[in-house]
Amino acid sequence: MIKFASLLLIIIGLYGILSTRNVIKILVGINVMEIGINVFIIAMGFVNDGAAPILSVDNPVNVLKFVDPVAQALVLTSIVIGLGITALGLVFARKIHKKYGTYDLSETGGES
Amino acid sequence: MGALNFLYAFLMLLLVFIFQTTLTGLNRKVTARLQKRYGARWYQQFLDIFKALRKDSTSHGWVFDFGVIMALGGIMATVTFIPVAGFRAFPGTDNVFVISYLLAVGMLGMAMSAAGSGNPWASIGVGRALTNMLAYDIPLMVVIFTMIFAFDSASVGQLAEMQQGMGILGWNFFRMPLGGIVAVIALLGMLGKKPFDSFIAPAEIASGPMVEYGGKHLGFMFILHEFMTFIEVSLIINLFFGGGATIWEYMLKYAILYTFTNIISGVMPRFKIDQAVKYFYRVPLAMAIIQGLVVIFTGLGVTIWF
Amino acid sequence: MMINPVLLIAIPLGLAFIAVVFKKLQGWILAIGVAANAFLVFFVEKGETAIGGFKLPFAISLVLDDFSFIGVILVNVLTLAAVAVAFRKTEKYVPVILAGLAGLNGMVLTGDMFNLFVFMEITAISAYILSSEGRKPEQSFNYLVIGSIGSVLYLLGLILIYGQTGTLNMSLMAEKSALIGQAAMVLPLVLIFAGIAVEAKLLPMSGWVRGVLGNSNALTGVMFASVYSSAALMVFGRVFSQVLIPGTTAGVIIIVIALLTFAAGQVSAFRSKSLRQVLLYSSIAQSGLAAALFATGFVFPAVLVIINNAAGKMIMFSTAGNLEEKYGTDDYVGLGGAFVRNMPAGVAFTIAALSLTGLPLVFGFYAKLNVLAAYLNQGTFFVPAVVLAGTIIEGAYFIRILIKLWAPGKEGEWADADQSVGEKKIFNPAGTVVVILVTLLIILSGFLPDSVGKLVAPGGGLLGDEGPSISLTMEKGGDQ
Amino acid sequence: MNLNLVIIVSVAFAIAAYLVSKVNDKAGAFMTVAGSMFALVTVFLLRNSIGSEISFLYFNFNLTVTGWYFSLVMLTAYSMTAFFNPFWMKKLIYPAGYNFLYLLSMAGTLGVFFAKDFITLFVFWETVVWSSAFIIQMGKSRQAAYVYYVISAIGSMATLFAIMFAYGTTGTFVINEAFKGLAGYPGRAIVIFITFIAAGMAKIGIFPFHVWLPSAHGSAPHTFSPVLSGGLVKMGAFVALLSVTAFPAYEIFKDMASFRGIPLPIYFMMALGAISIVAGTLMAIKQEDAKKLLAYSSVANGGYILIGLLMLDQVGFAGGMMHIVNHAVASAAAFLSIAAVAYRTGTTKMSEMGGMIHRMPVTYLVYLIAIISMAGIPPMGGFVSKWLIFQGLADKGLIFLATTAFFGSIGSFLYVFRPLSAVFLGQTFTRDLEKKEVGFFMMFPMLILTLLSLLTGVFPNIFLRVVVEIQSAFGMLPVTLAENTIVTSNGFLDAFRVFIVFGFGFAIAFVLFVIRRKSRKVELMDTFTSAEFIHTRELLHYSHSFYAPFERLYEKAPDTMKLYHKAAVKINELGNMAESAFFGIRPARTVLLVMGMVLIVIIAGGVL
Repeated sequence: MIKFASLLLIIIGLYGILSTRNVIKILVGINVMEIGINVFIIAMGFVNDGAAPILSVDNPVNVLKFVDPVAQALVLTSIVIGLGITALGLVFARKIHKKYGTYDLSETGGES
Repeated sequence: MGALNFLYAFLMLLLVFIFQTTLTGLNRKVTARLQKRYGARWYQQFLDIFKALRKDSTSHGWVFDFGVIMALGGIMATVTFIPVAGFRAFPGTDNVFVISYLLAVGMLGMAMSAAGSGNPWASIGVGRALTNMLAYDIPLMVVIFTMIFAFDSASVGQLAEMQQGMGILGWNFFRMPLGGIVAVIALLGMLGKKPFDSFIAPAEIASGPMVEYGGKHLGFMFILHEFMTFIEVSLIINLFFGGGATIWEYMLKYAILYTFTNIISGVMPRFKIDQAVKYFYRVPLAMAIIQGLVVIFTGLGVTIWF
Repeated sequence: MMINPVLLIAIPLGLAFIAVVFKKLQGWILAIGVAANAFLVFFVEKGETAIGGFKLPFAISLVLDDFSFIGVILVNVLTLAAVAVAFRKTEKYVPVILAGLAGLNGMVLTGDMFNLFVFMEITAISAYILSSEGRKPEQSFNYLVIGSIGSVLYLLGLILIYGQTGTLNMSLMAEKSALIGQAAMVLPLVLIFAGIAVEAKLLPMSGWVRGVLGNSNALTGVMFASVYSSAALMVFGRVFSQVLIPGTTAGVIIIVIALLTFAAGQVSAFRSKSLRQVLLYSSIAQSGLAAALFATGFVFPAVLVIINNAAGKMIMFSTAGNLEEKYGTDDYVGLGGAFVRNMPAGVAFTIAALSLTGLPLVFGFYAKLNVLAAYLNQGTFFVPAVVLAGTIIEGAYFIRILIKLWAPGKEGEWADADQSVGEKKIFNPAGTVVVILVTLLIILSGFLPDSVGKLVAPGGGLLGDEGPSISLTMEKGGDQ
Repeated sequence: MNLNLVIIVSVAFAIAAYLVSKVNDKAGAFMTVAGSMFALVTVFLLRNSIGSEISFLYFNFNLTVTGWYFSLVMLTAYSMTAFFNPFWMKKLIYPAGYNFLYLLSMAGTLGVFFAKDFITLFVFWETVVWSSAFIIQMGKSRQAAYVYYVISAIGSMATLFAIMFAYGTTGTFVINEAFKGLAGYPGRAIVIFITFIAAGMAKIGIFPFHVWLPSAHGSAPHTFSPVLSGGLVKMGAFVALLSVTAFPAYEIFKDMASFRGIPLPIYFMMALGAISIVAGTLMAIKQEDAKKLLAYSSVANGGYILIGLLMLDQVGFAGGMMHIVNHAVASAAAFLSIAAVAYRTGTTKMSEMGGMIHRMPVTYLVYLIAIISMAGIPPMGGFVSKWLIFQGLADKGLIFLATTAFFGSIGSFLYVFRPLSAVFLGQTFTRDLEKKEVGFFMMFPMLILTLLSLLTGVFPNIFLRVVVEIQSAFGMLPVTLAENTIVTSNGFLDAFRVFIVFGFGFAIAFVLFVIRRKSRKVELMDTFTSAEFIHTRELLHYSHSFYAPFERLYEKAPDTMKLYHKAAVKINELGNMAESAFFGIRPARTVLLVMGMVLIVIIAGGVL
């Protein structure tokens, strides 16, 4: 279920990018999309009633019940990268605003 | 190729000149009668030529002279290649392509000389003459091509001999009737007879290639014209009318054909030069190609077929 | 002495941080870093190196085989060349270039699919920043958006495959994915394709190229067109010819898209009037060709195409960038006779154009020959026909530029040096030397193509098995 | 001296010429004379080592008599034209580059003719193409070099396709083996034949590739046009030759439908040759620029060569081979004489000159002999080759080809006469009254070429003996030669005798002329003008649209160049479309494209 919800998020994000020409809103769209994909990754690694993938006294042998740790590691990295991208995007947004005085790409006159 | 050949050639030139010039004179009379005139005497043409040769002349630079010499030289060389009733001054040189292209040397010389005169009218005439040539030569060449294919020979003499001994129906004119008609039409073009005489413009001296000629140059041109007529008519006689078994037969056929062209010419109006091209490429060329296809694909015409 | 491949990533990354701190020494740091990398790359140990303390295949690994070896050589040497040609323009971007170099090396070397994603993102971020040199923030922003979409798609596709194979290690994934049904692989493959396509400039994701490369200078143009795109194409090759070999459906889709990229690039270049635009479209076309080759499994010719493109575009983009800077335009109609007083630059540009078109006596011919041979030996003649038609168009637009730049003069009059646009030198001395060196390499390898071939595919290594390659000298005397 | 060395030394000469030209361009130009003469002599001496094989780098050479024959023709054009180079250095934008490329392209042609495998052939071929394209751009038109290159590229890429396709089929590049195995693949064989011959067609200038000739020959530097027309065009003939010999077209297509014994694919090519004859002739007739006119005449003559070679029989083939020499010599001489005139007058437009005969008589004679040969009039070489081709056509009954051949032949009288009358005859323009004949250094090559024209016409057997060798090498029945006579099944030709008789006629006429009273020299302006007084020489010169009535008949004929323009426009439109569809700068569009792609994948995945 969560998988589909996350896919929905991705699609919402894409729609956001598609439907607006506002720089900030596009960035928000990207972020929504990234959250979607992150959730999707987590969902892929999710195991019902799973335990943390640590060999412990509580769970010494049942490897099948472990939640996939790789997925979580991936998401961590992905979030960091997403952060970097968003930051950079905001810088560009600022530059656009500085140069054209607007955040709306349809008002910049379409440089080439 | 000994000295004797050259002697023969020289004699041939002489005889051809006398024969053709006489014929031209006679034909002047024929034309005159057609036009209800009395006409000049039969030897008037000789008088004209010799008078011209005797007169003073002017020259427009060396190419003007050189062209005349080259023209007459080339044409005379061509004459000696023409087989007449089995006689050849230089055996083995009567290839039809050699003849028709050597003829071009003479024409080139003439054109060069005329253009070298510096008179634009002459250049215009040359331009017309060459255009006219482009018109009549293609159909004729296609017919000749067909004939070479059919008889496996490009020798004018051999082609003539192959038609002999089978009566009148052995003539290529009857074996390949379409081609024969094309050839006669082309002959009119070659000779510059009406309706294809716009390049010589005999009626308007001032606008033809001859405009600057006088004196011996003009005389040369007259001689040249007689020789050229001989080559052209002979070609058709040899190729389409069986040449001649004897010299007399040859001369008779020749005289008839030549007179025939003059009679046609006497009653025809004139084509403009572009009309001539259009005409030749429409009717005779189509006829020639049809004739060629018939011969090549059916063999009809290689043997006597009617 | 062989060194650990990690150094190729660690050195530039470390220097990048140092450069942030020591602003005054940036120039030196950059020079040292780039030069060191270009030098060390020849001494890197081959094989698979695990990093992070885990065992293979669980650890993140770096793989230096024949394939990635070519990749790192291209990346490091060309970066050095790019920096050398346009050293003065690197000022503000020293950390970025170094970090980007680290990312590029990582991309090419990594043996882990997720690690690849990380390196790709590092590279991409440095690319976004470099692109802002063009002073067109909107273009940079577009680039960023497309890149982000691509990375999300890549991640999505990767996770789908991960879900089926349970591994991220490339060689393991290659084994396991071969067992999965083709139908299940189509969607993830296409998603991954879309992700890599951004940097590789392949079709649906190439919207950014015009805005970014069209406004590039001698530095960024070379970086984008030869360095980044070579690395991206090598990655493309790694993924699609060695890890996730596409089945029929996915293969056809990818090849069609790649060829469409090729064709679209060529015709767009034909219509372009601006020098850089022509070049960027030509780059797109070459990428399409290389991608099509990779997707068909013809690794060797594809690598030749990449090398050819990288070397040629290095020269051409640096020339174009400098021309734009010197004359304020890169519309080639307005640059008539720019080569008249710039012999070395002109000759280099000409040779590069000949090589890109695939004309003989230069390296490109060998590449083109191998491309054609690969397909025609297989019995496909549709693709070679497309390639050759593209070559005609390519030749047409290059010769048009060359003629314009070499021979100024009005139509109907003799070419006249006085009609040329100016006498400004295109390259500084260092740039001239670098460009001439690259040109000489192109010419030399054109005369000794088989040596290059052996270098690219030494001893029947990874590349030797993949796809047929034709040797020119082997034909000697017809002893077959 | 072996072939490797010849090529290497030629390239060395090229580099030396470049370096020397940097110091003194005239000296560099003399290097081109030295280099090309060197190559000519050494290749001539290679006669004895025919049959040997040499390799160099990845190039493999094979000395065949065919290659020897072709390369001599080519080197004649190169070396003779080289004599003009020193006088044109000032006009060139890159004298050094010109000299370098001149010799480089020459070395390239050698490689083409002696290539043993297709890679070698193609490498040298393309080298020639691009090096000559860079020379052409130095001339009067940039567009010309562009068109030249693109048309050549279309041809050579097609050929490359054929080569690689054959390689994929038979697994070898060796010229004599690569195509042999194609008999089992008739479908492929047709594709390969047509694509292979394309480069040759493009180079000869066969319709529809002929568009590059007028612009390139017409606008190239005057010193390169003779090479282009006399030499490089013959490279195309070489490929056409390969397409019927190395590619045993007659064997491979022998079961196909045929017309008069010519398999249809070959007949189709010959028909293109015929179209070129007609198109070239018609276009040549209406040109106003002497060089363009000669260029179109090259198109027409290329048609003859192609038809002759493709007949691959005893007579017609010999005619084609012979015509290669004749046209090379004649057209080089004609272009050189026009170049000589342009050297003095600075123009090649026919309406801007006149009466140059009085200023440059030797040049005039050179041009005269050249056009006599070109028009195929005895006693020059062109006649012999055209005669052989006509015989071949008549033998086979190829009536349509013959019709066009006749048209081209007679039509050539029309067009070759135009420069003769417009440039050399008629009134001398006031501007040109003080012009002088060119110096001996420029006259020398023209005279050599003139003598060659005469030699081929009077003693054609010298050349035909080599052709016999070539024919035997290809396993054909060679043309029959007696001492001075060429014998065919339709009759024979004794060129020497024709020459002698012509001399006889000329002598009689000359004597007649001399014995008559000497004529009075008058000024050129002293002509009959219907009592008008005209004092402007330029007005009394008839040269513009000389055949106006005839030209009017086909003034609406379609222009092939328009086809190419249209193609270019179409590609441009496609480019615009691709750019706006795929490379738009709005990311939203990219997203849409991706989504479309994914959708297609899902659907395709479902279907497949």
